[in-house]
Amino acid sequence: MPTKTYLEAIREGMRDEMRRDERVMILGEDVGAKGGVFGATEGLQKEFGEMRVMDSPLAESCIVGVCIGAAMNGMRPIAEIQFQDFIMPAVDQIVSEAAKMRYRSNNDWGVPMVVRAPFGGGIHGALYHSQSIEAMFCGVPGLKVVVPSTPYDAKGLLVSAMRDPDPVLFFEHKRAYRSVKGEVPDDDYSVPLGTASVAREGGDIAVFTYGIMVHTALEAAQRLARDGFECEVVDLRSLRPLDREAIVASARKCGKVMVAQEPNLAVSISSEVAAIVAEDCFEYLDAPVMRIGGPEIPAMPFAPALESFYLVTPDKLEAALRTLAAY
Amino acid sequence: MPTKTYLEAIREGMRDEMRRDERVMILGEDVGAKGGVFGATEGLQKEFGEMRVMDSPLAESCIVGVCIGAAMNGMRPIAEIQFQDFIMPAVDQIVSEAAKMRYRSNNDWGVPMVVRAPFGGGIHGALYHSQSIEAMFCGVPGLKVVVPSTPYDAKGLLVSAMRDPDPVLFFEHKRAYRSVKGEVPDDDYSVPLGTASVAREGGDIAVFTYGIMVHTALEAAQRLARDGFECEVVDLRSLRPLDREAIVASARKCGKVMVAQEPNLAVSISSEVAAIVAEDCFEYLDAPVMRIGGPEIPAMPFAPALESFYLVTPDKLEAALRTLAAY
Amino acid sequence: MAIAKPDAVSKEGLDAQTLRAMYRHMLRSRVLDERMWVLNRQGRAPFWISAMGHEAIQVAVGMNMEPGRDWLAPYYRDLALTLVLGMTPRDHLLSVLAKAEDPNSGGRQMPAHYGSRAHNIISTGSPVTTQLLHAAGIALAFRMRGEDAVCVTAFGEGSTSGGDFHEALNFAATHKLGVVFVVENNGYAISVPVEKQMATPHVSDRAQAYGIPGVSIDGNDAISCYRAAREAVQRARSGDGPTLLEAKVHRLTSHSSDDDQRRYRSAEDLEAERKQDCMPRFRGLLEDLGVLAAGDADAMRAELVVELDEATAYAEAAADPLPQTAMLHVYAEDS
Amino acid sequence: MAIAKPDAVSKEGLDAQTLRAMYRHMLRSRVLDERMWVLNRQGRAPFWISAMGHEAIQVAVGMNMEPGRDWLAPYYRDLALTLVLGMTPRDHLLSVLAKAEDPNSGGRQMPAHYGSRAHNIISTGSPVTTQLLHAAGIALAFRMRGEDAVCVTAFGEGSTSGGDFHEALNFAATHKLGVVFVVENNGYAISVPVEKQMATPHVSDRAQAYGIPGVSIDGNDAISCYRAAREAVQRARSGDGPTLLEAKVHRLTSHSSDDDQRRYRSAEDLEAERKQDCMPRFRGLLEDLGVLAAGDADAMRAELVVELDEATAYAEAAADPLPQTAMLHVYAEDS
Ligand SMILES: Cc1ncc(C[n+]2csc(CCOP(=O)(O)OP(=O)(O)O)c2C)c(N)n1
Ligand SMILES: Cc1ncc(C[n+]2csc(CCOP(=O)(O)OP(=O)(O)O)c2C)c(N)n1
Ligand SMILES: [Mg+2]
Ligand SMILES: [Mg+2]
Repeated sequence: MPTKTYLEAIREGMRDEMRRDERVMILGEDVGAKGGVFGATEGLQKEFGEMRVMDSPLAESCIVGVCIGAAMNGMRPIAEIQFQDFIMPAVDQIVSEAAKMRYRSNNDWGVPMVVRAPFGGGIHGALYHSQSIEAMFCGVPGLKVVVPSTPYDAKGLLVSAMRDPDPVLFFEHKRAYRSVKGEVPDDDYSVPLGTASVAREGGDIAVFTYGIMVHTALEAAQRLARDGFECEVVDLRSLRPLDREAIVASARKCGKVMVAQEPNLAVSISSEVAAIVAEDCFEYLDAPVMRIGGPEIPAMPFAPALESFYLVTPDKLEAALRTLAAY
Repeated sequence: MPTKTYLEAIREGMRDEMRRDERVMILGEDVGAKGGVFGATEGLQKEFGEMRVMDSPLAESCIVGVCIGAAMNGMRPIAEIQFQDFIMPAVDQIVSEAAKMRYRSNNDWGVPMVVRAPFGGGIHGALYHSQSIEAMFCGVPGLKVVVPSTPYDAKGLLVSAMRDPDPVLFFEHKRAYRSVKGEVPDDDYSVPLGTASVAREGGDIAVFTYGIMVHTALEAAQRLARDGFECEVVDLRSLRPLDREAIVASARKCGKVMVAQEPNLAVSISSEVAAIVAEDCFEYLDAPVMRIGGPEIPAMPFAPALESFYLVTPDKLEAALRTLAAY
Repeated sequence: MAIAKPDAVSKEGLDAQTLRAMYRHMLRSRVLDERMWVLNRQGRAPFWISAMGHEAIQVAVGMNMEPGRDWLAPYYRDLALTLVLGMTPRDHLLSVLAKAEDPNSGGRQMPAHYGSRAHNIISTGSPVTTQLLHAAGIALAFRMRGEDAVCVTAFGEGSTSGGDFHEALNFAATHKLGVVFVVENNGYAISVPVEKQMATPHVSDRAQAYGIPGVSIDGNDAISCYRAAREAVQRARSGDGPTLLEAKVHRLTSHSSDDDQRRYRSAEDLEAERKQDCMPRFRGLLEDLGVLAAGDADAMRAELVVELDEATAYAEAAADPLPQTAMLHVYAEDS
Repeated sequence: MAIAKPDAVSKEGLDAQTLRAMYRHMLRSRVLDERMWVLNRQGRAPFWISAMGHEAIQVAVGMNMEPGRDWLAPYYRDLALTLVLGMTPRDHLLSVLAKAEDPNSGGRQMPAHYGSRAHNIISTGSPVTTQLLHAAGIALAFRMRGEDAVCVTAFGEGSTSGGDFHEALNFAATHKLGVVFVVENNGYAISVPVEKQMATPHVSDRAQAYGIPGVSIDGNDAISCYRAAREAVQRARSGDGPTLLEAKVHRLTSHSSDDDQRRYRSAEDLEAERKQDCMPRFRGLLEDLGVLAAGDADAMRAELVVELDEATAYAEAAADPLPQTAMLHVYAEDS
């Protein structure tokens, strides 16, 4: 199988689906001639034209609202939000409109739309180009939220998202775009939404995480393995719905649970995973659930010293895991 | 002490502070001649004039954005959002601007602003006049989120919010406005932000909740008390920050924990409370943490049968508590 | 823009049949609307929000649309518009009584939250102004498929203060999309008068920001409404882009059954507006023109009330949604 | 609105001293800007976003404001404007090198996210257009206290497509607030040309929606900029309400150090725009007028470079923020 970057896998996923299905279109800032600020849509306007790969005005509510209308009228739009930080003006269209359309119309209408946005930090993006605000959407019924950690999943989950009859938020960790490579089939395949995947098997500590932190967790797990502690690293992949079965299975199997994420912990994915474990694994736990994530500050600052203070590094995660292992 | 409704306490809190501090102003839809759709600002425009109690255009981002600017320039604005459901267009101003202003300016600037909004259902408001979307803001550093359950707290917490140097979201349960009455001093007092309160003491089950569900919990607790089960009902009051100490203390004391809320459970206040308990009370728990809340559907439908299906009633909570007690 | 003067009917090329149909549509909405208020006062319908005073522009727009081809992104006052496009009094009575059969939402939404895929009427939520962007997206899809269908969207003047208004008109104008933006300007957003909403005398002045035509008409003059609607729809269909069409109307009721406008409006104002009601005015015109003979209008009303009584009886007898059905349709079942 | 023709300087009542000061402000920003790019290319500054080409309008606006009294809600291109209002090259070098002493944000924000309470410059975040509403709120506070101070806010033409633009101008116009809305129209929003942003030839056409004056000027003509800025600020101060002032400028660099505009713009275009650079043009004018003698400008530059070298040395020697300080100032300490 050919090796591709996370970014190439995403671009290929869109390109192939646009070749297969002429209803698929892309609307976003700078997606055309520039090919997006990260290059995700590079070459697509040339191949599919200005209509199907359309530069939008600088207005996120417009991008999503127009895509909702187009989706209701037979298209399969992809709304690209330049940075997840800038999705805020579109929250009303996403939460009040897209998420509720099927329910409020009693299944008369649906919104088959994908909203793509790069998120996450560690790239000197400072407060507004580093955030991970996915938690805001993971409590919203009617939405599906997906975060791939590998090129294979990126293409496979994006294909599923583009074919899904309901709105899917597809968040791409921007630090993974060029740094994460992996095998990606050239041909058509898909990865189902809604399922977690075990990135590493182990019986001592279950580590639940998502996005690029899966790789941080794998590295930390390797270090612990040298001392005989086997971590099971679970890549949540789908943040809404969460794969409750997979979470409970790994937590019960290991008896110790670590939840790791990049953003601050309060009312986040980590909270829900910990809550699920507290509800369903009581009799199997050998230690308190542990969580590790960003500090309770607005976002990742610019100065390198402050940025690395924010980030959960393999070292920090390793230390936390050793504390838990020693419990 | 005179008895007042939840609504009267809120109105009085604003009125008294506006008499004390001429920097306090109110901007919102229909807050003037109409006195707000629930009457919270009734009579205030007559007393303080059209400038200090100003009818805004129909634009929530404008309401909050203008209040942010006014707050930075020496005012103490109260932004009234007509229904919490309609705060969505203002999410960018609240999360990207108000919440981050102090941090991003390294303490050079601050936004002393209160955003008031009625929330919650059970009043036949259907999908968009019944929601409880506070969770969306409770993970946002830089914000404070408050929900009073009694008239005394409503006035006391609102006074603290109006005097706070940082943005405070003040959410009022609309079903409590006229149905909840209690003693409220006529004179100046305040209730500090950031602290929970024990609404009922007990040693068997700790029930964590907020808003009008505090009263639901008190009723259910009474019923269990007849059979000798004593519930400790903790009114969270402050949803950001959560009063971790109080939560841990009651959970450890009781060994059994129920988290009850009106909205759906995924990635919510209930998740964070459960996570805190799972982190800090491991050795004290005698049963799995239990959560009860709305179903995972977009919001409360209009038809009475569907609305009551959604709501956590005293009966439903009582049943859940008995299950937990029997564990 | 300038307030259009109602021309002689002849010039409109409006035949008697069309005029009769127009009046009948307006009356059908009005009698249904009156029934809704009765049900509300009787405590049988917990909520109603009225189209009274808005009928002329709504019917004019609806009659110039092609059912089955054109689309509508409505708002909660568009009762008459949905009826012209094929929805029925029964449909809306099922909604106001929150019955399972309600085609708008199965009793899930508040009344007057219109929607019907069968009639190309997209589902309406409560947040105002969001549907303007949907209309632009619907028209974009037409454009991409090379269809010359039109999407109409309607909203109040207060809703033009929201950001989505700007983003939608800007996008539709930039791409010359086939959208007709219909403002039903009744001068109030609940209690907030238009002077506190904007600085310009006409909502249609906002069109200049987008380089599109802005037209203001007397919404109590059915003929002007018809002409302006026809032009705007034709412009959209022929690829010349969107129009901002403003009808100055009166809200002949309080904002909704939860509001009492006497708290913020003078009795004189309300009385004066009542006098300009589009219904008697149009009826008078048609009787002068001989399009309606003496008694025709009353006969029409009587006949419509029969339909209405049947529909009311049907709706009241219809089943409520079952509690467990609240769990359905969060996502497509097949997904 | 019409493109204003630059009048004879005399008519402007601009004395030599003012003209010199104006040129010096522009040059001070330009040499600092050049330095930022050098630091970026040397890998010492990870990011820069430039004001090159925007200096004339920024300096014209800044010189017509009253420091200590008027307020500014800027955007990331307003380097020259912040300098006129009293911020220094050192301040911004501390920011571009993310030092603890950076008065804008203590090294927390990206460079060019301006802010200084000492200079009434509110803190700038990255989301565009939000500050327009803050400007309206700032002016509302002036109004409530009966102060005749002015709030200026600046932004790009792309940012006028966002909802907050509409909501801010609508609110400021409805209440005749003392705001000057300055659009620095460089024709591009990163790679998106203005034709894909809006349908009207001038951004200032958007003013008509709000019943306020919309003015477009040649942003490469410092004199026109000065006159238009003075009028707009006076209008705001005298209680006649906001102005939408559009300066047609050129973005003489890529959008930022992360962008390469050659990917989406022709070499010819870029070359043509370089030729219209406001700096040499203004210098030529002042030399023709005898305001600058031969060599004056070069001497001025040399002197500014000295200041700049000192500032650079200072900034490079300054301390980085300590990791733990990341926890500070989420909330006011006293609360
Ligand atoms: C975003 C949003 N904010 C507030 C409301 C509450 N609300 C419902 S109708 C209304 C007034 C609408 O006025 P207008 O647009 O003029 O329409 P009209 O009712 O007069 O026809 C308001 C404020 C809402 N539905 N949506
Ligand atoms: C809400 C939001 N969306 C997207 C961005 C990313 N972005 C930063 S600058 C920019 C283009 C701005 O263009 P314009 O307003 O014309 O200003 P210019 O840079 O040309 O001076 C974009 C899209 C942002 N900062 N904020
Ligand atoms: Mg109105
Ligand atoms: Mg630009």
